[in-house]
Amino acid sequence: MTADLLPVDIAGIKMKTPVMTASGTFGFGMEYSDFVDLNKIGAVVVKGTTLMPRSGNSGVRIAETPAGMLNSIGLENPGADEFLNYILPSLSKYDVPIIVNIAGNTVEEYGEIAKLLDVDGVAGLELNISCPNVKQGGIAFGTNCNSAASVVDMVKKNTRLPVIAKLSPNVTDITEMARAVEAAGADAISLINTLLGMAIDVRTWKPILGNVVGGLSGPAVKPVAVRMVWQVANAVKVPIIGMGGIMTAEDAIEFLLAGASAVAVGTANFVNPRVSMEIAEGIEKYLLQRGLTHVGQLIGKVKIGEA
Amino acid sequence: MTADLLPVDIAGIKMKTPVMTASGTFGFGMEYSDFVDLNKIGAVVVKGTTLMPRSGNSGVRIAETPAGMLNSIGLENPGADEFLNYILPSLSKYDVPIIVNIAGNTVEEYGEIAKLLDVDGVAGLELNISCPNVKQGGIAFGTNCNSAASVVDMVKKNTRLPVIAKLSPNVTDITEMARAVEAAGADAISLINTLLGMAIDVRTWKPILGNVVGGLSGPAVKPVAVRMVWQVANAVKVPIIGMGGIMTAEDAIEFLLAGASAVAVGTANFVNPRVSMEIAEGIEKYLLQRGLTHVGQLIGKVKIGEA
Amino acid sequence: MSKLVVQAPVLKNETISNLVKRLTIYSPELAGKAVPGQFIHVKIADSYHPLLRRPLSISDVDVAKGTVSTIYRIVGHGTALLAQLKSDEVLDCMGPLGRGFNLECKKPLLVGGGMGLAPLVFLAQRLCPRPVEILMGGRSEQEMFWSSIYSTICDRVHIATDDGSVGQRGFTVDLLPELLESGNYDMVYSCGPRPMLEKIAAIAKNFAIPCQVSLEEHMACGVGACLSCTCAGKEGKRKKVCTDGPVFWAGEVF
Amino acid sequence: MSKLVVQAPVLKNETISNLVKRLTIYSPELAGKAVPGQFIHVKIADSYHPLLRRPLSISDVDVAKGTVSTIYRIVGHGTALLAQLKSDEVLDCMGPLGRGFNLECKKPLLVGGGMGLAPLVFLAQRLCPRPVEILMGGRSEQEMFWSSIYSTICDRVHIATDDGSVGQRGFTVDLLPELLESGNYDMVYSCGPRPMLEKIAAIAKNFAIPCQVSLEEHMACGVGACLSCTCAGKEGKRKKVCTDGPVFWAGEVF
Ligand SMILES: Cc1cc2nc3c(=O)[nH]c(=O)nc-3n(C[C@H](O)[C@H](O)[C@H](O)COP(=O)(O)OP(=O)(O)OC[C@H]3O[C@@H](n4cnc5c(N)ncnc54)[C@H](O)[C@@H]3O)c2cc1C
Ligand SMILES: Cc1cc2nc3c(=O)[nH]c(=O)nc-3n(C[C@H](O)[C@H](O)[C@H](O)COP(=O)(O)OP(=O)(O)OC[C@H]3O[C@@H](n4cnc5c(N)ncnc54)[C@H](O)[C@@H]3O)c2cc1C
Ligand SMILES: Cc1cc2nc3c(=O)[nH]c(=O)nc-3n(C[C@H](O)[C@H](O)[C@H](O)COP(=O)(O)O)c2cc1C
Ligand SMILES: Cc1cc2nc3c(=O)[nH]c(=O)nc-3n(C[C@H](O)[C@H](O)[C@H](O)COP(=O)(O)O)c2cc1C
Ligand code: FES
Ligand code: FES
Repeated sequence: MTADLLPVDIAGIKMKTPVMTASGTFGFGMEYSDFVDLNKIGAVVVKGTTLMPRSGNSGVRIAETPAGMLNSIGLENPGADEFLNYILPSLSKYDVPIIVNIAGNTVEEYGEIAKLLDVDGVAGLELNISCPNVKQGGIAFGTNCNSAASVVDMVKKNTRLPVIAKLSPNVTDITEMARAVEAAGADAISLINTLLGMAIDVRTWKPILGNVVGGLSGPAVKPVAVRMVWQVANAVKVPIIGMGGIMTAEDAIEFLLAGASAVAVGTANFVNPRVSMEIAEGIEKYLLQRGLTHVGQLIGKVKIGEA
Repeated sequence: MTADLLPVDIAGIKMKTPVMTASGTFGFGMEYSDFVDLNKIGAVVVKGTTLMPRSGNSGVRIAETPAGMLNSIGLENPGADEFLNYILPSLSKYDVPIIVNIAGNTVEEYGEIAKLLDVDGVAGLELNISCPNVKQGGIAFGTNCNSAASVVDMVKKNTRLPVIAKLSPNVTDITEMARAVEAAGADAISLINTLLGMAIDVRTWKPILGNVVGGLSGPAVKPVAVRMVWQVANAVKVPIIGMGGIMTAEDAIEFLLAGASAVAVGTANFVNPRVSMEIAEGIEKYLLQRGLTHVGQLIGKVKIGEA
Repeated sequence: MSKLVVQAPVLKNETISNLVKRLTIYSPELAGKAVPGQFIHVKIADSYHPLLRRPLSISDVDVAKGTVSTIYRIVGHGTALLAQLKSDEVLDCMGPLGRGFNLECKKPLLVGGGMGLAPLVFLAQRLCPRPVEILMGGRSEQEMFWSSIYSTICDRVHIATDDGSVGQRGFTVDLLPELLESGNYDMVYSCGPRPMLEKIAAIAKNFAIPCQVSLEEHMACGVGACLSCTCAGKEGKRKKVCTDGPVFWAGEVF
Repeated sequence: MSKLVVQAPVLKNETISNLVKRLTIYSPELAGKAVPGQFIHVKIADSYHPLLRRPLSISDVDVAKGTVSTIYRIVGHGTALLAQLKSDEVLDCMGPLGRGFNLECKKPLLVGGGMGLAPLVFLAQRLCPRPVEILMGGRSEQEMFWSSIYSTICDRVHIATDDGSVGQRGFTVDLLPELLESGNYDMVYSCGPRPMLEKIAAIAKNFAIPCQVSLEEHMACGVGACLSCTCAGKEGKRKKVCTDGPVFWAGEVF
């Protein structure tokens, strides 16, 4: 890869490419090390981490849907201590920014875990105020401007790290949420998290997911995600990390044109474990073919109202 | 078809099958008469009709997306007078309930058109308070409880016909909207209308749709639609007409199990012009195989919390 | 005239030029009903990806053999999958759809550009034995496989290529005036990119020669039900390209 | 042991019973690495429908020929498409994935039900020349094509069918106690529906015979990254079926 086409800086996090891996879909990174050179990923956003370990939801956790999937993992994770003591050290051998996706049940909890994670080796925090799979907290924060803002505010008070607010698409007006978290001090905004969905097995009459409802991701949601990124790009100044159904370089470019400064790839990793690297290569090829010199020349360049 | 398995009565509208055709996807019915015996359709919901004729949006109006499509027709329609004077009469030869989907820019307009359409030959009114493709009005009504309620209230005052409120999925809490329109007197609720989406052509950097954004429909949205139908079924008492991505009898049964008393088929008509009849036949087959005697035995029967 | 959905066996799916193929299916019903200018709406692969049907003009019909052909260019996901169809596989086709060309003329001139030349083949066949002439335009020589197709049907084939590699250098619209000047044609049939059609219609109008144009719009239903495909009509009213067209009298739409 | 993604040519995709097929692909890399109990994660059709990969146990490996086989039942959209794969088409496979069986034993008893019998074929092969016995259960005779497969590999094949049409009437778990009583086995390997595995594990425990079980869960990534597939582990900690398993010591999970 020619060094100078793809590097981006998102709220002070320096990435070699604008292609990150989405939280919950790439483990802690090493799970994919047989397939991907982690040193060539923009950033790894690790699985949603909570103060205490969580065992997540019981029963079936995923269901395939047309061009998408539902998941209801329920934030299973080893907890912040285990992450800091055992997982983070093993990631230090890779030259890639590690962004920790954090979730809490109360505003205070977000603050506590933010403080714990304010250590070397963590490049930034992504606030999961939008997980549809946790009863208390989670999505509640993500669908109310005030609580979303207070989470961001609390986290900012407890860390020196860049703070990325991850928005839920399950809202009437995404720009309202975006403005609220920006005003509260978010250094960047990532979207979209999953759309709340449900699937029923017509043979058993039972919901396919043990948790009844789950989060929809994959190509199916891409049009909604692109629309929201475009709306938010026109509403805030902080950089946007776009995601939702990205499977190819063309998909990623759609998000960049809509206004995203970087993208994250989630479900696609399950389909093609090398996809995060291949998308970066594809973007570079696209830039070269058009004689562009940097990926920044695509950001927000969608042509509106031109014949 | 054995006569007694499929008939349903939705808010006084007697249908031979629970399978209706969704507004805007089946014209006025006769467009599909070469393929479908209209007398075997539950009900035909005609294209969104406004007081005055509308020419709709300019530029490309549809875009294909993974397992779905975006549309931004912009409520092109001949207007209420033309409908009453030329179209409705030609539909009288068919023995199928005609439900008129109406849209307005003001609460008053909804009232006026409702009054105009309160005539023989019209079986019911579906209030499109959720069209994402019209600047003023449309979705505005559909995403605010009070204005949605006032539209329903106004229409009820101006017609003796059953009134179906069609909800937009682009809201934070669909149950809040459902309760509001039920309280305002809606006789039934239909959902979902389309999810607001966008697609960009990475070759031209332009939005594919002339209208920039459009409504997402098709299999891609089914999990969101099923979830909302299930939530609304648990929130209101009025019957629900479920739609969103129904392509097969199994899909339709998923909606019935989730709590819909009838279903509507939209995008699927474009893929298989006979689908509305075939789905009804498929539901009947399913009932017979399980020794069930009426489709009502499926409604809302999803088993929650059973091991 | 009633429309059908048929599961038509594929007889041939041959490459006729770089990225352009000719698909021939067996369907006596479609072959019997089709008139020039109409199209079929095909469901490629029994999958939700792609989801929608794809409209393709009927470019050749053999009523005796019961075959229908379409000539298509591979431009995206759907046509790429269509290109993989093999003989004996079946294709789900709706058709024949749309309003075709009015054939009432004595000395027609066909004008086509790019894939707009596809439907004109069927038209030329049905216009015979009348003397049929065609003016075709294309990007360069590689496009001109069309001439080999038309030279077998038409009395005269006039060619314009932008690099002059074949026929005369220039666009069809540059050559059209002198042809209309000399040729005493009584009908112009045209199909191609909209800007070209508008120019052709304007020129034909100057020469007071009636002109029919075949339009393209993105289509979902193909039967007039969804209003995806409407265009501004002259008398104010919108026109549905799928049912009022795809063939229009120039005056109806320009 | 490192995992691969290979584009493996299909050699055979033959029907071996009603709705059950055996797919054989050519991949020396996979054949060389695979151990019994592991699985491959296949992308069926280059499409978003279906979107996710499908996990399939490796049921036969020929290192010399460089082939890997899997025996699968057609149950839904993905396996139905897989069944249409023809020789020379290529299949996108990730593998070998998961932790396989521990082979340290002298006199093993394999116990399998339904499609759980698929991975045990490869296990039986690798356990030879040790004396290998299998107790298999199935719904009825039609399931018992398995006996023809195992009779060529195993010293003894014990069969239980619920209608007694072949072997003894009953379930594997009914026949297991007397077998363990008499057979002085030193290892029980089992694969099948979870309720059956739990009963088998309990019985083996009574006889103080070590028992390994192969579990199934819905999987997205197959490599331990998504937590779709975790199950409750004994020491409180969750276990990932895709990487900690699919093979577990009974004590780890029951
Ligand atoms: C009446 C009619 C007749 C046609 N006849 C021919 C023909 O004879 N030969 C031929 O090569 N092409 C013809 N076309 C164009 C052809 O339909 C498109 O090239 C084709 O649909 C592209 O599909 P795709 O999936 O490969 O491309 P994609 O770009 O992936 O398609 C995405 C979506 O856009 C639509 N679309 C893309 N391009 C067009 C277009 N030019 N017109 C309408 N919809 C489009 C597709 O139908 C699909 O819904 C005709 C179009 C119309 C409307
Ligand atoms: C480790 C492992 C090994 C397996 N080995 C075999 C084998 O050797 N032979 C065989 O016939 N089957 C095997 N299965 C089951 C096989 O993966 C499913 O039958 C298959 O995925 C069904 O896909 P489908 O699209 O046909 O069914 P659908 O029901 O349409 O699949 C829908 C979704 O559910 C998932 N799913 C459905 N059934 C199962 C299941 N039983 N286990 C896990 N996921 C499921 C699918 O992967 C898909 O994501 C194995 C499963 C696992 C986890
Ligand atoms: C299995 C799975 C687990 C996920 N876990 C998390 C999580 O822990 N925290 C979070 O913020 N988002 C989580 N997500 C959402 C993704 O990070 C991403 O926002 C979403 O999937 C849309 O992107 P995609 O369509 O590319 O997958 C998860 C998604 C999936 C599919
Ligand atoms: C082309 C098109 C036009 C539509 N027009 C209308 C409309 O006029 N009024 C309305 O209430 N809904 C309209 N809809 C929404 C559908 O009625 C339906 O709610 C939606 O498409 C979801 O169902 P489906 O996935 O089965 O298509 C339209 C949908 C499509 C695809
Ligand atoms: S394509 Fe639906 S109206 Fe023309
Ligand atoms: S399938 Fe992803 S963790 Fe096991």
